[in-house]
Amino acid sequence: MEITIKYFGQLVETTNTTEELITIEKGQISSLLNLLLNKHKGLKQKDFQIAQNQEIVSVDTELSGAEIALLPPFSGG
Amino acid sequence: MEITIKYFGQLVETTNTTEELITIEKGQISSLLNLLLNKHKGLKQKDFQIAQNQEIVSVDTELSGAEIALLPPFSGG
Amino acid sequence: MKDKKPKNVFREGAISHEFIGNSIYKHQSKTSIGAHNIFLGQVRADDVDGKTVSAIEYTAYEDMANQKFHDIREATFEKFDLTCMHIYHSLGTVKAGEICLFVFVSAPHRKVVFEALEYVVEEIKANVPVFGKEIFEDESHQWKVNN
Amino acid sequence: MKDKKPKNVFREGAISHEFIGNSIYKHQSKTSIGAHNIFLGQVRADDVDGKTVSAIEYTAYEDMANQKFHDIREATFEKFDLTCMHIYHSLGTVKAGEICLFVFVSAPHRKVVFEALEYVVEEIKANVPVFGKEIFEDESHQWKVNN
Repeated sequence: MEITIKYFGQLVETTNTTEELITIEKGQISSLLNLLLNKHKGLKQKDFQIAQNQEIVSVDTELSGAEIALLPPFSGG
Repeated sequence: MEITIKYFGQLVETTNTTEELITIEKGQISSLLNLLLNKHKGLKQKDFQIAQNQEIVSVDTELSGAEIALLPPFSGG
Repeated sequence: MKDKKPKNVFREGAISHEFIGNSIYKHQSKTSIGAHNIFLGQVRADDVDGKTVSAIEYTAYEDMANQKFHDIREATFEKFDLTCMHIYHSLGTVKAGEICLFVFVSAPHRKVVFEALEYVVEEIKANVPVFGKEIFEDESHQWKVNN
Repeated sequence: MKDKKPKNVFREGAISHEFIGNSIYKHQSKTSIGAHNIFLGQVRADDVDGKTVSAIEYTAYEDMANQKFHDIREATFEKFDLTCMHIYHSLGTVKAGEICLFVFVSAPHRKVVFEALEYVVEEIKANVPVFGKEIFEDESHQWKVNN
Protein backbone atom coordinates (compact mmCIF):
# COMPACT_ATOMS: atom_id res chain seq x y z
CA MET A 1 0.00 0.00 0.00
CA GLU A 2 0.92 3.66 -0.38
CA ILE A 3 1.37 5.64 2.79
CA THR A 4 1.95 9.36 3.26
CA ILE A 5 4.77 10.05 5.72
CA LYS A 6 5.01 13.47 7.34
CA TYR A 7 8.03 14.89 9.15
CA PHE A 8 7.97 17.67 11.73
CA GLY A 9 10.33 19.97 13.60
CA GLN A 10 13.96 18.98 13.49
CA LEU A 11 13.12 15.80 11.54
CA VAL A 12 12.45 18.02 8.53
CA GLU A 13 16.14 18.97 8.69
CA THR A 14 17.17 15.34 9.18
CA THR A 15 15.22 14.02 6.18
CA ASN A 16 15.25 17.18 4.09
CA THR A 17 11.56 16.72 3.44
CA THR A 18 8.21 17.52 5.06
CA GLU A 19 6.26 14.76 3.34
CA GLU A 20 6.82 11.73 1.13
CA LEU A 21 4.89 8.76 -0.28
CA ILE A 22 6.15 5.30 0.64
CA THR A 23 4.98 2.03 -0.93
CA ILE A 24 5.09 -0.89 1.46
CA GLU A 25 3.52 -4.34 2.08
CA LYS A 26 0.93 -4.81 4.83
CA GLY A 27 2.54 -5.26 8.23
CA GLN A 28 3.42 -3.43 11.41
CA ILE A 29 4.67 0.07 12.04
CA SER A 30 8.08 -1.51 12.77
CA SER A 31 8.56 -2.60 9.17
CA LEU A 32 7.82 0.91 7.93
CA LEU A 33 10.16 2.29 10.57
CA ASN A 34 13.00 0.03 9.37
CA LEU A 35 12.46 1.22 5.83
CA LEU A 36 12.54 4.89 6.90
CA LEU A 37 15.64 4.46 9.09
CA ASN A 38 17.38 2.89 6.08
CA LYS A 39 16.31 5.67 3.78
CA HIS A 40 17.16 8.51 6.19
CA LYS A 41 20.22 7.42 8.19
CA GLY A 42 20.09 10.57 10.32
CA LEU A 43 16.82 9.42 11.94
CA LYS A 44 18.73 6.78 13.93
CA GLN A 45 20.19 9.46 16.19
CA LYS A 46 16.83 11.16 16.70
CA ASP A 47 14.22 10.85 19.42
CA PHE A 48 10.66 10.71 18.01
CA GLN A 49 7.18 9.23 18.37
CA ILE A 50 5.07 7.87 15.55
CA ALA A 51 1.47 8.87 14.91
CA GLN A 52 -0.86 6.92 12.62
CA ASN A 53 -4.06 8.71 11.68
CA GLN A 54 -3.13 11.41 14.25
CA GLU A 55 -2.84 9.02 17.18
CA ILE A 56 0.46 8.05 18.81
CA VAL A 57 1.08 4.32 18.15
CA SER A 58 3.63 1.71 19.20
CA VAL A 59 5.85 -0.15 16.73
CA ASP A 60 3.76 -3.34 16.88
CA THR A 61 0.61 -1.55 15.67
CA GLU A 62 -0.65 -2.75 12.26
CA LEU A 63 -0.26 -0.34 9.37
CA SER A 64 -3.74 0.84 8.37
CA GLY A 65 -2.77 2.80 5.29
CA ALA A 66 -3.60 6.08 7.04
CA GLU A 67 -1.19 8.98 7.23
CA ILE A 68 1.92 8.45 9.35
CA ALA A 69 3.77 11.27 11.12
CA LEU A 70 7.19 11.24 12.78
CA LEU A 71 7.07 13.61 15.74
CA PRO A 72 10.14 14.85 17.64
CA PRO A 73 9.74 15.94 21.30
CA PHE A 74 6.89 18.42 21.72
CA SER A 75 7.75 21.96 22.74
CA GLY A 76 4.55 23.97 22.64
CA GLY A 77 3.69 26.80 24.99
CA MET B 1 -6.18 57.03 77.97
CA GLU B 2 -7.97 58.12 74.81
CA ILE B 3 -8.31 55.54 72.07
CA THR B 4 -9.64 55.93 68.53
CA ILE B 5 -12.08 53.16 67.63
CA LYS B 6 -12.80 52.46 63.95
CA TYR B 7 -15.73 50.46 62.61
CA PHE B 8 -15.86 48.77 59.23
CA GLY B 9 -18.33 47.06 56.89
CA GLN B 10 -21.61 46.07 58.49
CA LEU B 11 -20.40 47.29 61.90
CA VAL B 12 -20.78 50.85 60.61
CA GLU B 13 -24.50 50.09 60.29
CA THR B 14 -24.59 48.47 63.73
CA THR B 15 -22.93 51.38 65.53
CA ASN B 16 -24.02 54.17 63.19
CA THR B 17 -20.49 55.50 63.18
CA THR B 18 -17.17 54.94 61.40
CA GLU B 19 -14.97 56.28 64.17
CA GLU B 20 -15.18 57.45 67.78
CA LEU B 21 -12.89 58.44 70.65
CA ILE B 22 -13.17 56.39 73.85
CA THR B 23 -11.58 57.30 77.20
CA ILE B 24 -10.63 54.25 79.23
CA GLU B 25 -8.25 53.16 82.04
CA LYS B 26 -5.19 51.05 81.21
CA GLY B 27 -6.08 47.39 80.89
CA GLN B 28 -6.78 44.64 78.37
CA ILE B 29 -8.67 44.68 75.09
CA SER B 30 -11.45 42.81 76.92
CA SER B 31 -12.28 45.82 79.12
CA LEU B 32 -12.58 48.05 76.05
CA LEU B 33 -14.69 45.39 74.37
CA ASN B 34 -17.08 45.29 77.32
CA LEU B 35 -17.43 49.06 77.18
CA LEU B 36 -18.16 48.97 73.43
CA LEU B 37 -20.67 46.10 73.71
CA ASN B 38 -22.48 48.12 76.36
CA LYS B 39 -22.49 51.25 74.26
CA HIS B 40 -23.53 49.52 71.01
CA LYS B 41 -25.88 46.68 71.97
CA GLY B 42 -26.12 45.51 68.35
CA LEU B 43 -22.45 44.44 68.39
CA LYS B 44 -23.37 41.45 70.62
CA GLN B 45 -24.98 39.69 67.65
CA LYS B 46 -22.06 40.39 65.33
CA ASP B 47 -19.02 38.36 64.38
CA PHE B 48 -15.83 40.44 64.33
CA GLN B 49 -12.10 40.52 65.03
CA ILE B 50 -10.24 43.29 66.80
CA ALA B 51 -7.11 44.96 65.42
CA GLN B 52 -4.82 47.12 67.55
CA ASN B 53 -2.30 49.20 65.63
CA GLN B 54 -3.37 47.28 62.48
CA GLU B 55 -2.62 43.82 63.90
CA ILE B 56 -5.31 41.30 64.88
CA VAL B 57 -5.17 40.82 68.67
CA SER B 58 -6.84 38.60 71.25
CA VAL B 59 -8.97 39.95 74.11
CA ASP B 60 -6.21 39.44 76.69
CA THR B 61 -3.81 41.76 74.86
CA GLU B 62 -2.90 44.93 76.79
CA LEU B 63 -4.30 48.19 75.44
CA SER B 64 -1.39 50.20 74.05
CA GLY B 65 -3.28 53.37 73.29
CA ALA B 66 -2.92 52.77 69.55
CA GLU B 67 -5.87 52.80 67.15
CA ILE B 68 -8.39 49.97 67.56
CA ALA B 69 -10.50 48.63 64.69
CA LEU B 70 -13.49 46.29 64.79
CA LEU B 71 -13.40 44.15 61.66
CA PRO B 72 -16.31 41.98 60.46
CA PRO B 73 -15.55 38.92 58.30
CA PHE B 74 -13.32 39.81 55.35
CA SER B 75 -14.78 39.59 51.87
CA GLY B 76 -12.19 40.91 49.46
CA GLY B 77 -11.64 39.65 45.94
CA MET C 1 11.18 44.98 55.14
CA LYS C 2 8.45 46.29 57.46
CA ASP C 3 9.81 49.83 57.34
CA LYS C 4 9.40 50.09 53.55
CA LYS C 5 6.18 51.97 52.94
CA PRO C 6 3.54 49.70 51.40
CA LYS C 7 2.27 50.65 47.94
CA ASN C 8 -1.40 51.46 47.50
CA VAL C 9 -3.05 48.34 46.04
CA PHE C 10 -6.49 49.94 45.78
CA ARG C 11 -8.08 51.38 42.67
CA GLU C 12 -11.32 53.35 42.62
CA GLY C 13 -14.03 51.32 40.84
CA ALA C 14 -13.66 48.35 38.50
CA ILE C 15 -10.33 47.23 37.06
CA SER C 16 -10.60 47.66 33.30
CA HIS C 17 -9.53 45.15 30.67
CA GLU C 18 -7.34 47.87 29.13
CA PHE C 19 -5.46 48.21 32.42
CA ILE C 20 -4.92 44.44 32.52
CA GLY C 21 -3.84 44.36 28.86
CA ASN C 22 -1.36 47.18 29.46
CA SER C 23 0.01 45.46 32.50
CA ILE C 24 0.68 42.37 30.37
CA TYR C 25 2.27 44.53 27.67
CA LYS C 26 4.68 46.13 30.14
CA HIS C 27 6.18 42.71 30.82
CA GLN C 28 7.37 42.21 27.25
CA SER C 29 10.64 43.94 28.10
CA LYS C 30 11.30 41.42 30.89
CA THR C 31 12.66 38.68 28.65
CA SER C 32 13.72 36.35 31.44
CA ILE C 33 10.02 35.63 32.03
CA GLY C 34 8.61 32.46 30.48
CA ALA C 35 5.30 32.13 32.32
CA HIS C 36 2.64 34.51 33.61
CA ASN C 37 -0.33 33.52 35.73
CA ILE C 38 -3.21 35.92 36.30
CA PHE C 39 -6.17 35.70 38.66
CA LEU C 40 -9.18 37.93 38.12
CA GLY C 41 -12.04 38.21 40.59
CA GLN C 42 -15.29 39.17 38.84
CA VAL C 43 -18.48 40.31 40.57
CA ARG C 44 -21.17 37.64 40.23
CA ALA C 45 -24.84 38.48 39.69
CA ASP C 46 -25.79 35.99 42.42
CA ASP C 47 -29.43 35.22 43.12
CA VAL C 48 -30.39 35.49 46.79
CA ASP C 49 -34.03 34.77 47.66
CA GLY C 50 -35.18 35.88 44.24
CA LYS C 51 -33.14 39.08 44.20
CA THR C 52 -30.10 39.57 41.96
CA VAL C 53 -26.81 41.19 42.97
CA SER C 54 -26.21 44.15 40.65
CA ALA C 55 -22.94 45.42 42.19
CA ILE C 56 -20.59 45.13 45.13
CA GLU C 57 -19.50 48.21 47.04
CA TYR C 58 -16.04 47.66 48.52
CA THR C 59 -14.63 49.40 51.57
CA ALA C 60 -11.42 48.57 53.45
CA TYR C 61 -9.37 49.37 56.49
CA GLU C 62 -6.99 50.83 53.95
CA ASP C 63 -3.79 51.30 55.94
CA MET C 64 -3.95 47.83 57.45
CA ALA C 65 -5.00 46.30 54.12
CA ASN C 66 -2.08 47.86 52.25
CA GLN C 67 0.27 46.64 54.97
CA LYS C 68 -1.21 43.12 54.66
CA PHE C 69 -0.87 43.19 50.87
CA HIS C 70 2.74 44.24 51.41
CA ASP C 71 3.35 41.42 53.90
CA ILE C 72 1.78 38.88 51.51
CA ARG C 73 4.02 40.20 48.75
CA GLU C 74 7.17 39.83 50.88
CA ALA C 75 6.17 36.33 52.04
CA THR C 76 5.44 35.25 48.47
CA PHE C 77 8.83 36.39 47.18
CA GLU C 78 10.42 34.50 50.11
CA LYS C 79 8.58 31.27 49.27
CA PHE C 80 8.59 31.32 45.47
CA ASP C 81 11.18 32.24 42.88
CA LEU C 82 9.17 34.90 41.05
CA THR C 83 10.37 37.59 38.67
CA CYS C 84 7.51 39.92 39.52
CA MET C 85 4.13 40.23 41.13
CA HIS C 86 1.32 42.78 41.05
CA ILE C 87 -1.90 43.07 43.04
CA TYR C 88 -4.79 45.49 42.45
CA HIS C 89 -8.09 45.56 44.35
CA SER C 90 -11.11 47.76 43.75
CA LEU C 91 -12.69 50.13 46.24
CA GLY C 92 -16.15 51.63 45.75
CA THR C 93 -18.74 50.26 43.36
CA VAL C 94 -17.99 47.40 40.98
CA LYS C 95 -20.91 46.22 38.86
CA ALA C 96 -21.77 42.57 38.19
CA GLY C 97 -19.50 41.30 35.39
CA GLU C 98 -16.71 43.75 36.22
CA ILE C 99 -13.30 42.91 37.69
CA CYS C 100 -12.58 43.72 41.35
CA LEU C 101 -9.30 41.83 41.93
CA PHE C 102 -6.28 41.44 39.64
CA VAL C 103 -3.31 39.35 40.78
CA PHE C 104 -0.42 38.86 38.34
CA VAL C 105 2.67 36.69 38.97
CA SER C 106 5.53 35.96 36.55
CA ALA C 107 8.57 33.69 36.58
CA PRO C 108 11.07 32.11 34.20
CA HIS C 109 9.29 28.72 34.36
CA ARG C 110 5.69 27.70 34.83
CA LYS C 111 5.55 25.40 37.89
CA VAL C 112 6.14 28.15 40.40
CA VAL C 113 3.56 30.59 39.03
CA PHE C 114 0.68 28.15 39.63
CA GLU C 115 1.65 27.61 43.27
CA ALA C 116 2.44 31.26 43.92
CA LEU C 117 -0.78 32.62 42.43
CA GLU C 118 -3.03 30.34 44.45
CA TYR C 119 -1.06 31.15 47.60
CA VAL C 120 -1.42 34.90 47.05
CA VAL C 121 -5.16 34.75 46.31
CA GLU C 122 -5.90 32.60 49.38
CA GLU C 123 -3.84 34.89 51.60
CA ILE C 124 -5.73 37.93 50.31
CA LYS C 125 -9.11 36.31 50.90
CA ALA C 126 -8.16 35.24 54.44
CA ASN C 127 -6.09 38.14 55.79
CA VAL C 128 -6.86 41.44 54.09
CA PRO C 129 -9.54 43.62 55.73
CA VAL C 130 -11.72 44.37 52.73
CA PHE C 131 -15.50 44.38 53.00
CA GLY C 132 -17.97 43.80 50.18
CA LYS C 133 -21.55 45.01 50.35
CA GLU C 134 -23.70 43.22 47.78
CA ILE C 135 -26.22 45.63 46.31
CA PHE C 136 -29.40 44.15 44.85
CA GLU C 137 -31.36 45.56 41.95
CA ASP C 138 -33.98 46.96 44.37
CA GLU C 139 -31.18 48.81 46.24
CA SER C 140 -31.42 46.60 49.32
CA HIS C 141 -28.14 44.96 50.32
CA GLN C 142 -26.39 42.18 52.22
CA TRP C 143 -22.80 41.82 53.43
CA LYS C 144 -20.65 39.38 51.50
CA VAL C 145 -18.67 36.72 53.40
CA ASN C 146 -15.72 34.87 51.84
CA ASN C 147 -15.72 31.08 52.06
CA MET D 1 -17.86 14.50 21.06
CA LYS D 2 -15.18 13.20 18.68
CA ASP D 3 -17.31 13.96 15.63
CA LYS D 4 -17.57 17.67 16.43
CA LYS D 5 -15.00 19.43 14.28
CA PRO D 6 -12.20 20.89 16.44
CA LYS D 7 -11.77 24.67 16.39
CA ASN D 8 -8.50 26.12 15.15
CA VAL D 9 -6.47 27.05 18.22
CA PHE D 10 -3.57 28.49 16.23
CA ARG D 11 -2.89 32.15 15.56
CA GLU D 12 -0.23 33.43 13.18
CA GLY D 13 2.52 35.19 15.15
CA ALA D 14 2.44 36.52 18.72
CA ILE D 15 -0.75 36.82 20.77
CA SER D 16 -1.23 40.54 21.46
CA HIS D 17 -2.14 42.11 24.80
CA GLU D 18 -5.11 43.77 23.09
CA PHE D 19 -6.41 40.34 22.08
CA ILE D 20 -6.08 39.14 25.67
CA GLY D 21 -7.72 42.30 27.05
CA ASN D 22 -10.63 41.92 24.63
CA SER D 23 -11.03 38.30 25.56
CA ILE D 24 -11.33 39.35 29.22
CA TYR D 25 -13.80 42.09 28.27
CA LYS D 26 -16.07 39.63 26.44
CA HIS D 27 -16.61 37.76 29.70
CA GLN D 28 -18.24 40.72 31.45
CA SER D 29 -21.62 39.63 30.11
CA LYS D 30 -21.21 36.20 31.75
CA THR D 31 -22.28 37.30 35.21
CA SER D 32 -22.31 33.82 36.76
CA ILE D 33 -18.49 33.91 36.61
CA GLY D 34 -16.67 34.88 39.81
CA ALA D 35 -13.11 33.80 39.01
CA HIS D 36 -10.89 33.81 35.94
CA ASN D 37 -7.46 32.25 35.72
CA ILE D 38 -5.14 32.99 32.82
CA PHE D 39 -1.86 31.39 31.82
CA LEU D 40 0.44 33.15 29.37
CA GLY D 41 3.53 31.56 27.88
CA GLN D 42 6.13 34.18 26.97
CA VAL D 43 9.23 33.58 24.83
CA ARG D 44 12.36 33.82 26.99
CA ALA D 45 15.60 35.38 25.74
CA ASP D 46 17.55 32.38 27.08
CA ASP D 47 21.33 32.36 27.00
CA VAL D 48 22.81 29.19 25.46
CA ASP D 49 26.61 29.00 25.27
CA GLY D 50 26.88 32.76 25.08
CA LYS D 51 24.20 33.18 22.42
CA THR D 52 20.79 34.72 23.15
CA VAL D 53 17.44 33.44 21.88
CA SER D 54 15.79 36.25 19.90
CA ALA D 55 12.64 34.40 18.79
CA ILE D 56 10.94 31.03 18.59
CA GLU D 57 9.52 29.79 15.30
CA TYR D 58 6.57 27.49 15.95
CA THR D 59 5.34 24.76 13.64
CA ALA D 60 2.78 22.05 14.39
CA TYR D 61 1.14 18.93 13.08
CA GLU D 62 -1.90 21.16 12.86
CA ASP D 63 -4.74 18.69 12.36
CA MET D 64 -3.55 16.40 15.13
CA ALA D 65 -2.76 19.37 17.39
CA ASN D 66 -6.23 20.87 16.99
CA GLN D 67 -7.75 17.46 17.71
CA LYS D 68 -5.59 17.17 20.86
CA PHE D 69 -6.56 20.67 21.98
CA HIS D 70 -10.17 19.62 21.44
CA ASP D 71 -9.70 16.40 23.46
CA ILE D 72 -8.03 18.35 26.29
CA ARG D 73 -10.93 20.77 26.27
CA GLU D 74 -13.51 17.96 26.50
CA ALA D 75 -11.58 16.18 29.26
CA THR D 76 -11.22 19.43 31.23
CA PHE D 77 -14.95 20.15 31.12
CA GLU D 78 -15.57 16.56 32.29
CA LYS D 79 -13.21 16.91 35.25
CA PHE D 80 -13.86 20.50 36.36
CA ASP D 81 -17.00 22.59 36.70
CA LEU D 82 -15.98 25.45 34.43
CA THR D 83 -18.15 28.10 32.82
CA CYS D 84 -15.80 28.57 29.90
CA MET D 85 -12.35 27.91 28.55
CA HIS D 86 -10.25 29.28 25.70
CA ILE D 87 -6.89 28.23 24.28
CA TYR D 88 -4.77 30.06 21.71
CA HIS D 89 -1.29 29.06 20.51
CA SER D 90 1.02 30.86 18.12
CA LEU D 91 2.42 29.51 14.87
CA GLY D 92 5.32 31.14 13.03
CA THR D 93 7.71 33.61 14.60
CA VAL D 94 7.23 34.93 18.14
CA LYS D 95 9.94 37.28 19.39
CA ALA D 96 11.49 37.17 22.87
CA GLY D 97 9.12 38.93 25.28
CA GLU D 98 6.02 38.16 23.21
CA ILE D 99 3.19 35.80 24.15
CA CYS D 100 2.93 32.39 22.41
CA LEU D 101 0.30 30.61 24.54
CA PHE D 102 -2.89 31.97 26.11
CA VAL D 103 -5.07 29.69 28.23
CA PHE D 104 -8.15 31.20 29.91
CA VAL D 105 -10.51 29.35 32.27
CA SER D 106 -13.50 30.78 34.16
CA ALA D 107 -15.90 29.47 36.81
CA PRO D 108 -18.34 30.72 39.44
CA HIS D 109 -15.82 30.08 42.27
CA ARG D 110 -12.07 30.21 42.48
CA LYS D 111 -10.90 26.78 43.70
CA VAL D 112 -11.65 24.99 40.45
CA VAL D 113 -9.96 27.50 38.14
CA PHE D 114 -6.55 26.95 39.75
CA GLU D 115 -6.75 23.17 39.33
CA ALA D 116 -8.21 23.34 35.85
CA LEU D 117 -5.68 25.82 34.46
CA GLU D 118 -2.67 23.84 35.61
CA TYR D 119 -4.21 20.65 34.23
CA VAL D 120 -4.80 22.23 30.82
CA VAL D 121 -1.31 23.72 30.56
CA GLU D 122 0.40 20.46 31.53
CA GLU D 123 -1.73 18.50 29.04
CA ILE D 124 -0.82 20.93 26.27
CA LYS D 125 2.90 20.72 27.04
CA ALA D 126 2.81 16.91 27.13
CA ASN D 127 0.40 15.94 24.37
CA VAL D 128 0.11 18.54 21.65
CA PRO D 129 2.46 18.18 18.65
CA VAL D 130 3.88 21.70 18.50
CA PHE D 131 7.55 22.29 17.77
CA GLY D 132 9.58 25.34 18.74
CA LYS D 133 12.77 26.32 16.96
CA GLU D 134 14.80 28.76 19.06
CA ILE D 135 16.42 31.34 16.81
CA PHE D 136 19.58 33.03 18.08
CA GLU D 137 20.64 36.57 17.31
CA ASP D 138 23.24 35.27 14.82
CA GLU D 139 20.46 33.35 12.99
CA SER D 140 21.70 29.95 14.11
CA HIS D 141 19.09 27.84 15.90
CA GLN D 142 18.36 24.94 18.22
CA TRP D 143 15.22 22.89 18.82
CA LYS D 144 13.38 23.57 22.04
CA VAL D 145 12.40 20.65 24.30
CA ASN D 146 9.73 20.96 27.03
CA ASN D 147 10.63 19.84 30.52
